Amino acid sequence: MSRATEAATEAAEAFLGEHPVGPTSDQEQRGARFDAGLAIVHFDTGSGGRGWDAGEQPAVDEVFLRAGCPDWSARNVIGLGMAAPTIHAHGTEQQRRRHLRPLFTGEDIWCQLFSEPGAGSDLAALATRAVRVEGGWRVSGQKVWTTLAHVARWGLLLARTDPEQPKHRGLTYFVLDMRSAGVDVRPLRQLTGEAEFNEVYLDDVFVPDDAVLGEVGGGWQVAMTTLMNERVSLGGRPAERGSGAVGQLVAVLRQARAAGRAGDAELDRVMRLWARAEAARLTNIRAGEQLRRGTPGPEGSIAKLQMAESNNPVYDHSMELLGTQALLYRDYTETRPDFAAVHGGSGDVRYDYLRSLANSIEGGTSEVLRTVLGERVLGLPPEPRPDKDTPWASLRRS
Amino acid sequence: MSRATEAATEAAEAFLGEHPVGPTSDQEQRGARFDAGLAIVHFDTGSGGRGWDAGEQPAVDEVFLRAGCPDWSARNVIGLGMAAPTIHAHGTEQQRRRHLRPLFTGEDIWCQLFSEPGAGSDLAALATRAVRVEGGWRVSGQKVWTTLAHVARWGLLLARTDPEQPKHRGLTYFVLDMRSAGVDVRPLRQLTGEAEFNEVYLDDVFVPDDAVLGEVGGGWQVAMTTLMNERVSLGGRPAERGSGAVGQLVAVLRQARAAGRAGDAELDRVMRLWARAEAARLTNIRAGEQLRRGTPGPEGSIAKLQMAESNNPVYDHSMELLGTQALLYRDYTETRPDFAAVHGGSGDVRYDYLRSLANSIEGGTSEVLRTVLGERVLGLPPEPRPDKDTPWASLRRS
Amino acid sequence: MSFMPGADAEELRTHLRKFLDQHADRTRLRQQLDRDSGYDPNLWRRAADELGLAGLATPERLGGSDAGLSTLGVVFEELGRALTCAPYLATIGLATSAVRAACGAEVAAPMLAAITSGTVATLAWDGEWPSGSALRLDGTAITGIAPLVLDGNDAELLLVAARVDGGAVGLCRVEPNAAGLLRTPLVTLDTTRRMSRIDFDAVPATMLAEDAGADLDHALDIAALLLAAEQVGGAGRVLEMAVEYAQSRIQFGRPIGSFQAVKHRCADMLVDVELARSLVFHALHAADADPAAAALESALVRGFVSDAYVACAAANIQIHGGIGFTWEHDAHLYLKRAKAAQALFGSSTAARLRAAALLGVST
Amino acid sequence: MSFMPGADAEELRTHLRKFLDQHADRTRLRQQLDRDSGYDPNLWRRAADELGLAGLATPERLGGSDAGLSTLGVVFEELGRALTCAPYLATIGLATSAVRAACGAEVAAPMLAAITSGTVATLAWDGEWPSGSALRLDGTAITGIAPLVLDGNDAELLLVAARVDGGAVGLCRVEPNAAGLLRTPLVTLDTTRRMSRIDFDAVPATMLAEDAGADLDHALDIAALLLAAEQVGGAGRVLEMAVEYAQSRIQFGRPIGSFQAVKHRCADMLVDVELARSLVFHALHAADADPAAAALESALVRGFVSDAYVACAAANIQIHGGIGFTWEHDAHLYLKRAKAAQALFGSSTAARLRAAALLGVST
Repeated sequence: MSRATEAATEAAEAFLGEHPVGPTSDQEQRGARFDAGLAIVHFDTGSGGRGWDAGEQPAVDEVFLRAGCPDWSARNVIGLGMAAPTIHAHGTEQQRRRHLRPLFTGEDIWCQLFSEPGAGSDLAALATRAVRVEGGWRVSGQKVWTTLAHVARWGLLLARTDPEQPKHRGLTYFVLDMRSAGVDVRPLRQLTGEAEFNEVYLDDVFVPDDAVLGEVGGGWQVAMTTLMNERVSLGGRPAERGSGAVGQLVAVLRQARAAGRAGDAELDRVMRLWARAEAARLTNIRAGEQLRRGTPGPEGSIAKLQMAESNNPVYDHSMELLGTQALLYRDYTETRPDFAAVHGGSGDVRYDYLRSLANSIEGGTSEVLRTVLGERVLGLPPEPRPDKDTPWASLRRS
Repeated sequence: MSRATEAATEAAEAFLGEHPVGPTSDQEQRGARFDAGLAIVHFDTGSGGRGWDAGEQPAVDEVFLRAGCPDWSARNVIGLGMAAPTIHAHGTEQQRRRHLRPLFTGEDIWCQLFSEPGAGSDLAALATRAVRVEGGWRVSGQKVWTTLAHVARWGLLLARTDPEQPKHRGLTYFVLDMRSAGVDVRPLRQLTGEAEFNEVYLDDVFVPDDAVLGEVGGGWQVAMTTLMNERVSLGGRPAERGSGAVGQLVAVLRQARAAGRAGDAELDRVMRLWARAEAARLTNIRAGEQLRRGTPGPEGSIAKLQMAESNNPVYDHSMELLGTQALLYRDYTETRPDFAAVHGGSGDVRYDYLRSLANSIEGGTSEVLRTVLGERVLGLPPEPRPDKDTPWASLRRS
Repeated sequence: MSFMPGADAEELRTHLRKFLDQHADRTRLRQQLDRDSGYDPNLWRRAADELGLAGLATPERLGGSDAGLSTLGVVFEELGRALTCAPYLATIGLATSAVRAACGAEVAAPMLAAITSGTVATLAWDGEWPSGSALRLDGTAITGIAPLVLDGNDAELLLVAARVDGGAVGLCRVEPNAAGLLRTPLVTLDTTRRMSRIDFDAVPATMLAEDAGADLDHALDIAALLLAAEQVGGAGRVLEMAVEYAQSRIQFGRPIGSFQAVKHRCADMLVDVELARSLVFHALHAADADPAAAALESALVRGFVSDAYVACAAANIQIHGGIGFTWEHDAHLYLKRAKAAQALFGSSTAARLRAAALLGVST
Repeated sequence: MSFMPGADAEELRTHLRKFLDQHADRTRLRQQLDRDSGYDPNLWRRAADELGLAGLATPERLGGSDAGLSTLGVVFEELGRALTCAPYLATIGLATSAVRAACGAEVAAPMLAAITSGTVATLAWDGEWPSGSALRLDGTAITGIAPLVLDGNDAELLLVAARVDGGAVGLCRVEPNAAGLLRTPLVTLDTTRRMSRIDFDAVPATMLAEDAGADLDHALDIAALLLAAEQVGGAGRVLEMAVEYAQSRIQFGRPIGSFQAVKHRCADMLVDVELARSLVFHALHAADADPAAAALESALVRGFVSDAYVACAAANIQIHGGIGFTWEHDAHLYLKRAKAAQALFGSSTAARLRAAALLGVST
């Protein structure tokens, strides 16, 4: 353990000495932790951090988790994973002060209003319009795939402020109060039976000027910060060897072997999947180390693509090992979870299998990720892209 | 058996009654067969055929093969498979008379001068120039991947006669006398050790006007006839279930199992490959039936892609089953075969494995074949193709 | 000469597709999924009456058309394409095959006649193969549990494979409302195909055929071949869906189908669909010509076709992107049909290893 | 904390790459392939002298640097990248590991010192694992056939695993020019790595370590891990080759690397290469920390890395098209290295099943 990491651990332990778990509510304790600069340690002082290296975060989190503090990462996944870094990087002092603390305490849940029915892989083509009015903007359009919108207090909104500009240039980034008049959140049911996501309809919603994050017309640059953090967060945190989806796979394999339903053919296939998942796990660790050293490499994108691609085969094969149990399902009743679990782990392989079908779509399709690896990491030339420099209003769209 | 097929069989048997195998040379017998219109039966009378349905050819061939007549298809694969249909479809009466008979008898071996170092998948970009001179053309350029050029009497040559036209429009198709001054055939050694192919250098070669096949500037259309027949011929003829590459695979599997080196994991993988090969074989039969009915469907292209793709995995897995024998090789000495064997079957899995690496390249790369299936069969839209309407001389090329 | 379906079968295909387009469209499919019963009795009867669908595997003297497996394959392909919710696999694939394989003509006649006129039937057993059924017939009463019976709650004619007094497996019949019989509908992964658990507590049974294990296993092989045809139909449909979407969905200023990543994936789906179609219709043709070929052919076909359908249905979702992951869109119905069909009659791996044994490759 | 190579190892990588670029370039590689010997003795000696390459696995007191497996992994990665023809796997991977694992310090010392100063060494056995060697030591003479010995003709120090009087397997040494010893060079698929058959007809042998079976198996695991590093180096290089070609080769008016079919295939190669690199360096790190981990780690790594290298080398040929299929182009040298490396120490499937057993997954 490095000296910096030791210091981080000590600081967290010292804080817990003064603010033990129990006497206060979790929210109060998280508030105090924020005020002590132990929330997101590489953030500035006063913004929940101490200006430390981002690499010290895991050590600090570890101390709090071990002390029994709840893990909020799935409950406020957009807030902690995307809103916080975006607001910290691009927000005004006022915006940081307004949002970062309640975001960290869990008082404010956040959602992300980017994707639209006509703008998926091609996010920059989005059509939600923001028109300038007295003191702010009027926004209309439809967003989709909005995790946690039904419980969110705030939304990260990307909207088009200038349709005559090429698509990447006419966008502006807003912080949207989800309680505004004209915001209509409707559950979007998925093939699992759940409505994990939502559609959000915006009908002439007023957004004040001080809700613009970054520059007017500079929304794409701000969105990049958000999306880069999505890649990191969906890539997952280092897990133990053999845990997660492949852990379930091995458990199902053992049952199948005990029942005489699986021989060396199945075993060989399981070990192929196991080795690939282990390789992805290790690559994810490398990505984390690179980030910590301040020399981020391609490992993060590689691990993200691999996890998007390998989860479904793991659950697919688990289904084969289930035998006739794969014919049944737990329950298709529509429910609306208030947390996000992307990579399975529900304990029911059948649900996890169905859920895994989205892994190669959400957070960037595998096709888009391969293009990113090919062009940005390997330096391969782009395709002809006539859509890049054409005014958005003249573009062919779905 | 249909009545037409019965009649075809009877005609062939009657011919053999009059021209039994043995008394004359094979070449003389094939000449008589040509004159009797039993060479390529759907060709016109006088051109080696009887104007029958192409579907009767297999029955006729079968009679001759059973009678012990040698199979020339690998020795003159370009002549029989590509030159004959192209000359029949596009040649003048004089060209048909000059070429078809010696082609069929085996007196004239043919080769195909299409591909160039800079024009592979993008054949239409070829750079070999033909410049008009008194009484004909002067041709200069370099061709590559020329099977049998070292034994060929004639070549099917595609050359550029007008560089100011878009690439598909400035081409002319010639019949090249390989004994012409300025033709230099050099062996091109492959990774198998063999020089199965050649490079052909053309240095100011004179080609007379009567060697133009089709229209000047209409070479691309003529080449399409040649290439469509290449697809058919490389797709292979119907084989017996379990024969060919998968037959070798099963043989190697049996040895490995006898030696205790292969269990259910290997068996399962072999059966996967086996079923896919069987499916490709059956699809190839469907393609043949469709052709015979005069309603060619996508089955031919599908079978071609599948055979291009499945042969390598079959031999690759055969190599695994060989164990340490896969570490050795027969002989890398350069040899120059005078026949073409594309899909393995040498009896040595190690040679066949190496040879199979070209299957997904030769006769159209798998990438090009997928694009053809996607666009022509499924009707998916083409990519933006700015190269299609630009004068060839202004194109970016390798 | 060809192993592909002939002109008559293709004509039936045209009629059936029209019928299904008209009477079993997307809207009615969705309504059907919300009902307790797994099929629409009116539709089932009309298909029996107007198209003779229920009698395709019944001998002509009993009012059927005995159309042969290739023709049945076309019907299953179309039903799979339309994702029709109907007990066709249970009634025609399984029960009819069982009766024809195991029963003498006199015993079979009334049951086949009933099926031909629209009676829903199924076969219950407990285990991988009927010949290994763990249901017990003691004297004249059946006891045990059949954990997964196709259309078990809808079946009016309930056939049971049971071990007779600890000896060979026989084919019996029980009344669906008999005392001691408990039918429990299950939540199936594939909501378009219903299954039930059936508990037998000394249920009175009529013996139809003694020592019928091998015949019933043969019936299961036939059912598996017809299921394979259904799988091909579904795979073909998801390819169509993917292509239609790829032609119309615009991203980056052009249809996504113009991108090689999508185009080549569709091409791979096409290859899988057509290879599967070749395998299945060749297998049906071979089993028509020689019933003894059914065991090998079904084992050969099963792994490839099951895996191809799942791959195509998953690719269809991927090509659709987010919309393909919604409950609203039909893509998931095909995926679930594909995934459940893959698990229905034993795993793909088991089928491949069985094929190896039958081919003599594994020895 | 990281399992990836540290700064010292990366510095060695830089020096070594420069050395190989300068002294073992493409032209010299091609010349070397035409020679009878499998390596260039001058190059070998310079690498030993200037870079200390031959002593990296030798204890410091014997003149080596005892650099550890992670550092050796970097060296093997670079040798694999450059496709260097040198008996490094035999000498350092196999023979040095065998001596260190099996021999007492006194016995080991002169051999390790010799290796450190440039002696070529190898290990011969007959069978899958040295502990199962079918070579027989009767009294003081070895009899039998070692069918495939790495660099068997070039080795000056010839170690042999032989069963001692029908009991345990011991490690022996024989003189390469001893009477009764016949070394026959073989035509190898991978012409960059030589192998020989060695016939032993009562060849006088010196006993180095009795009951050494387990130690020699451990040495083979270490060699397999180092081979895996070499495979990663080769896979990384073919990816570079494919990308370079895809950037410069124009078809249809644009670089082929701008087409998704090629671009995405390169991306998949990149994923495979980096996943393989993660696995290998983690495994070397783990085996450095705990030699007992070598068995599991080598089994875990072997299948993935072997298959990934073959897949990348074949993809490189595909992306190059026809030119990649020529003798002239280097693409095939990598493909053959990859394919032979896959077969060298047991199949990928065998490795996966072994890993399952060691992980306790298969029970």
